[in-house]
Amino acid sequence: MLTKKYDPLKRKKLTILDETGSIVEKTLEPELSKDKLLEMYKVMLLGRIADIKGVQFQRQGRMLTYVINKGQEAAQVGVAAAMEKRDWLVPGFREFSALLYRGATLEQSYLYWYGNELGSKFNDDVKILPVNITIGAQLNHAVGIGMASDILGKDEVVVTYIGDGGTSEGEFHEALNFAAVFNAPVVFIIQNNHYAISFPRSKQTKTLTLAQKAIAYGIPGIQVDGNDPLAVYAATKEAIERARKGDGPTLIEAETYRLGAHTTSDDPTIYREDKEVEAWSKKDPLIRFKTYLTSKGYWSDKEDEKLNEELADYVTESFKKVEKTGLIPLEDIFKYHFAEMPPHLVEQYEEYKAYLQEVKE
Amino acid sequence: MLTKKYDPLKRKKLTILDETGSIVEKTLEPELSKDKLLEMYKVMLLGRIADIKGVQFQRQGRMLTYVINKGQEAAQVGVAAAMEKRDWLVPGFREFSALLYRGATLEQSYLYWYGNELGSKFNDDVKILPVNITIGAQLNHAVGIGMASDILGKDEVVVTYIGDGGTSEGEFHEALNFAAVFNAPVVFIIQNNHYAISFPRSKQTKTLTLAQKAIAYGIPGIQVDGNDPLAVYAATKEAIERARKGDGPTLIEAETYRLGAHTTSDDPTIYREDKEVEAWSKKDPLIRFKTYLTSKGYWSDKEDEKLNEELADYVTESFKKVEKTGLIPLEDIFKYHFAEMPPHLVEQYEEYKAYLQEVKE
Amino acid sequence: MATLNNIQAINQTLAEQMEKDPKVVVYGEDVGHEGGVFRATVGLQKKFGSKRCFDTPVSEAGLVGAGVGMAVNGLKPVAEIQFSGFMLPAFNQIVAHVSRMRNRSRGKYNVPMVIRMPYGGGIRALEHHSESQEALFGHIPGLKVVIPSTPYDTKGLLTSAIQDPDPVIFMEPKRIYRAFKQEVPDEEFTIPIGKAKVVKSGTDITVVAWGAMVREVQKAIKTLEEEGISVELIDLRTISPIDQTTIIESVQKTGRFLVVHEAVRSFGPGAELIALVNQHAFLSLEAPPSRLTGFDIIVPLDKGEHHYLINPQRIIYEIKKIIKF
Amino acid sequence: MATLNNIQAINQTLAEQMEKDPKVVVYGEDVGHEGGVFRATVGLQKKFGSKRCFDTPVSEAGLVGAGVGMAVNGLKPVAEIQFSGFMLPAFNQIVAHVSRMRNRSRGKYNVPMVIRMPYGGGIRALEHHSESQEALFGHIPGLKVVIPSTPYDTKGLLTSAIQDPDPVIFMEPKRIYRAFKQEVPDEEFTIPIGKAKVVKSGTDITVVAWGAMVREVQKAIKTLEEEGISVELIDLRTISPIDQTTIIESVQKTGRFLVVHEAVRSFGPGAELIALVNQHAFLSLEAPPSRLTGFDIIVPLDKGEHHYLINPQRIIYEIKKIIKF
Ligand SMILES: Cc1ncc(C[n+]2csc(CCOP(=O)(O)OP(=O)(O)O)c2C)c(N)n1
Ligand SMILES: Cc1ncc(C[n+]2csc(CCOP(=O)(O)OP(=O)(O)O)c2C)c(N)n1
Ligand SMILES: [Mg+2]
Ligand SMILES: [Mg+2]
Repeated sequence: MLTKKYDPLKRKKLTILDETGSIVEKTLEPELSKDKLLEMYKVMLLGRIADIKGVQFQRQGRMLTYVINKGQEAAQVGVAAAMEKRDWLVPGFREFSALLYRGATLEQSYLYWYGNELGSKFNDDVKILPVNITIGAQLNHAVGIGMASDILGKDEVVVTYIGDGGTSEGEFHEALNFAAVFNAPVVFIIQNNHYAISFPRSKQTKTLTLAQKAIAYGIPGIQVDGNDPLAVYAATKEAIERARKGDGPTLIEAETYRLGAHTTSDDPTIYREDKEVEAWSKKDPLIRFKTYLTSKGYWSDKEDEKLNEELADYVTESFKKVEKTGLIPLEDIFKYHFAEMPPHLVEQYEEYKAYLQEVKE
Repeated sequence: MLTKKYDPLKRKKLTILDETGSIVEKTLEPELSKDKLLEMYKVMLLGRIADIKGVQFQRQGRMLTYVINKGQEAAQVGVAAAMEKRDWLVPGFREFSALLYRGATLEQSYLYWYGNELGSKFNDDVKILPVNITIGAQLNHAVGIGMASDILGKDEVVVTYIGDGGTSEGEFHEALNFAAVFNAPVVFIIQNNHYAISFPRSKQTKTLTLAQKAIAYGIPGIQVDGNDPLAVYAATKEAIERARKGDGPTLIEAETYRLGAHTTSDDPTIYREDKEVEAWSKKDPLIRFKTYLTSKGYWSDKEDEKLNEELADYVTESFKKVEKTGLIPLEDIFKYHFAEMPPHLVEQYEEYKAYLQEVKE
Repeated sequence: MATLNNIQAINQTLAEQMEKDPKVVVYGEDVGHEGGVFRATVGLQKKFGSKRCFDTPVSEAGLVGAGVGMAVNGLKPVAEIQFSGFMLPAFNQIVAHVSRMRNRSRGKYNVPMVIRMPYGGGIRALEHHSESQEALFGHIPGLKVVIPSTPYDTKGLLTSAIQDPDPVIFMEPKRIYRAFKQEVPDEEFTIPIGKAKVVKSGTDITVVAWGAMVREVQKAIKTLEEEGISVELIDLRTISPIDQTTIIESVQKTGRFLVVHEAVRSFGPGAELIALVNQHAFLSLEAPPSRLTGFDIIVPLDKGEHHYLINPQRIIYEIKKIIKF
Repeated sequence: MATLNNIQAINQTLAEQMEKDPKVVVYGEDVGHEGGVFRATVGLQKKFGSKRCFDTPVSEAGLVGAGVGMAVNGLKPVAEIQFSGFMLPAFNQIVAHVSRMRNRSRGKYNVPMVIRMPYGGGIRALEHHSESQEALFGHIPGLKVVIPSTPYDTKGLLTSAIQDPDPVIFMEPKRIYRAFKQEVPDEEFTIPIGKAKVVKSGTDITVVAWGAMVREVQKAIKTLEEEGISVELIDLRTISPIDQTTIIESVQKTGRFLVVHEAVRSFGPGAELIALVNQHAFLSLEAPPSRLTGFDIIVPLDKGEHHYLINPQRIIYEIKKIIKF
């Protein structure tokens, strides 16, 4: 068991594919088909390009506050790739690529940050919860979904995300304890990107690792190199299998780094050195994954160039479609609060329509 | 360091005075004067008698819901005895004897359960926060007091309490993390009395010990025999010294047992076996402490009998005084919300007085 | 037809709905093995097993948050908060999630959850055990808030709440959990959420109350009628959404209005009713619409609580003042 | 005298009070090193050191709860909640402790704490970043709730809040953080908590507003005055306790009343004002006291938010309706 071998209290961290793109734990290299590996890479690249362009769109005044994911693609796609179709993904707010891999369309993902709730209405067969902004709360939702899976005799596993900062919220604790007590089939991923806005991981909590917090709940915990898609995949896969077998939750800390700002409103130069960013740039998950794929003979620079161009076009086109959606119809801001609109909401809606009508004349 | 030697992950638990009243860890026996030991014993006995009588008063309809402490006296007095005058005590709701030892009068303590807020107004030089009912919140108060002690350059240490059930609340987590991050001089005592109302400790959380939750905060944690006043004393003393030196918080789990019901409204026969209660009765902290004092030549059965009688009278008299306090003056329910009563409260107060006047006529 | 008190009505309703719909799960602190500190869930774990009725750790945000997830994944969670004062640690879950999942996901997910909680004063309890927080919930878009005042209503309204496709905060006036009994049909029936009930019709003044206050008003009415004052009493039943029609029609008839509630006055539920009465029945008003409420104070511990609690005498006093205006 | 916007006024006030009183500490998420996500605390850590101005983990219950303790032990904590939507995890601390410690201990301990939080819509933000929760706080005994609408008021009211012996919830209309500048005295001054301000006197209608709404009403007044309608505008400044006198005197003069607020309507702050107007100025009323408010919905994301926000045009429309009544 990886969680036994990589004991966070013994300062062990799982890396399979290191930053040079070499396999450092041969026996742990997951057996993934070429197709699967390429799918993972493509979504990571799509996430990267969409992220960079998202920031540009925002700078052009075409998008609102946008949460930046650059550098965290492996911690997202590595996880999503280990899930089965029937499993649930319960995100926080910085899991752009995980959502894409799990079936959110790029248009939907953009639409949300563009300022439209429809961006959280994923397609019928896509089991993703909406982006959650109130840090910590999503974890208990994940636990409840897992409990329901258990109670209803389904075999769905739930994967949920939180940031390093989020581990300080009370709900982190309540969710992990609940999951352990009810033996819920949940995998908790901490995306430790070293910052909570300006506040560094090292000050957020006094523990050496975040993974060791698992000990407070009597569940397995493991720290993995979050920029290594294979390590993330392997740890998640094991955790999902354990959960599916009925052996309860796991806590995975994926150590990664946010190469961009916190959001488009943030100025990271206030709180961190360029040097630090440069050092982490060398650990970029996309670079090492591409090297790996190339060394396996699955991928080439030429193919990569072509894909980059294709995806860039696709992203631009998708965002244009998003921009065409325009404003939200008035009715929509009223009608989704209840299955049926109660009289006072009908009244407010009608009154406002009457006002709009009158001022138009 | 006790917290090193008694590692909860290694299933180590600190006992100095075992249930037969023998010292099992000679080197750890605290050097306490006869006076101090007798003071501890007396407060424990007072707590016990007041507790038993409290339940009786309630049965007679003379007191309201009363929270029962029987069996937990060592986990309270052992802690309080290790504190200095300048230190703060921040209780939950089941620390009757700790409050008494720290300077709450018996009348005040009773008055609170009798249904009068004045029971929380301890004397000026008594640094105890009022009983706190909302489980978990008190821990953050303790942390703040400790932070202020540090910021203001005082050297006050804060001791705070929570139950085994309370460890599941989010605020438990936030407080321990805060304390660790700010290196606050706080000692957290978990009174693990094996139940949260009807819910057993074994189900509350999946960990073997509650002490090991310290690992999630990077602070020392230790499990002690909570019915052993010497072990409780020693662990607390060490933790307070560490805090005072600037070495931050400690988590102490005092394993004890609630011999009575949860409160006077509770029927424990629904959820536990008499056998279990009997087994724990044999570990009664009062019995073992008395044996210890006797074996040291500090105490005799005769003295004990006399003290029992004296305390019983004192308790009865104190409660009579409490009963004489009667109803709360009308003004008091209004006037403590703000330093100065705002106009709308004055208005409500005056209107109500006018009503009372009119219906009296 | 059995004669039940409020607690028994809750217990019967939960059992009935669990029997009928395997998706209903009942849970909370001490809810499973013990059957709840007020015994509302006694016997349910035995009957339906511990997957359908279970205890949780002491963790209100956890249990409400898990309820959101259970609901999203196909269950109908009926959670108990031991006392309404202890919903505060779960307030983020209630306000930011329970109420919002449907709108946030544009209808893809919904949270047909019921959160039961005993509320209100009059049981001589400790701090935080006596508050009335219905206005806090009423102010949150996406929640329904229901308060029954009799065993019959308890069954009818709780049945509706459980079957409702949206979240319902079900506040139970603990003071009358066992205060009286009433005949309650053995078979399932529902009382619509969002409809108030005219308990007694009258011509001089409209009084709106809910929960434990309904009985206090009824007692006051006895005296008032003897003195020739005719009161129309409306039991609001649903705090949100408010049944404006029933109230407005009544005020248009009587011309006078009093709301009686246990909650503190400022920014309380009474203010909303007065605002609605102004908006829709202004020209019918013969006296200022008024409120008789808790003071703007923390509910006192027992030895001061009697001042806080509203009794029939104060209701009579207040009604006479309005009539005399 | 410097010309400052609201954020600068906050920053200046905090610095001034920290300078004056070594017991004042300023803290919260990203408040220390970064100087706050809105830059309200820029420079304070540098100037006063990290014991007096510091960052906390992401932990709202923790930071408010620790504030209670710091206050009890002699400090004057000024905590920042990053956005008012994120006070929900701390709601238990605010409602059950910040507001109650004085009464609970019968005056032995008090909590002279200030909790600052940006609130309100209009900045095209993400979910939970646009709500107006003043009514939730107004309903809690033991809290004062203050909302400034100009840089001058911000300084005067924040100074009072910090010096107040009781807890103050200080809600900052983030939409106008940088919207305009105003001359603000360099030296310390206070504006009393609990007093409203007549911004402009008039005779036809009393309009009460606060925060960002004050400017919207002012814009509406320009048009209305041209059409011969004379508006008396009151900036409430303190949401709780409400300055009844100023409002009632005004309504007695004008006979008409409108409250304009961003918060959702039901059980909202407007209802309380209408109830008070009824209670004290009923016989002066020439039209139903009214409210123009947010709808009872979750504040929409950007592409729908324009419908939710109240603009001068709607205020004009509403006032004319009332005048015509
Ligand atoms: C309950 C809550 N408090 C505060 C915030 C404001 N906030 C947004 S992101 C953030 C930092 C989160 O850091 P982390 O958990 O590490 O996630 P990251 O942003 O690094 O992905 C904060 C404090 C929030 N969204 N929710
Ligand atoms: C926040 C909160 N939730 C629920 C309760 C109701 N309640 C009172 S005591 C109790 C059990 C507490 O168990 P534990 O922490 O083990 O303390 P003990 O009673 O055993 O001393 C519960 C759930 C409460 N007081 N506060
Ligand atoms: Mg982070
Ligand atoms: Mg316990």
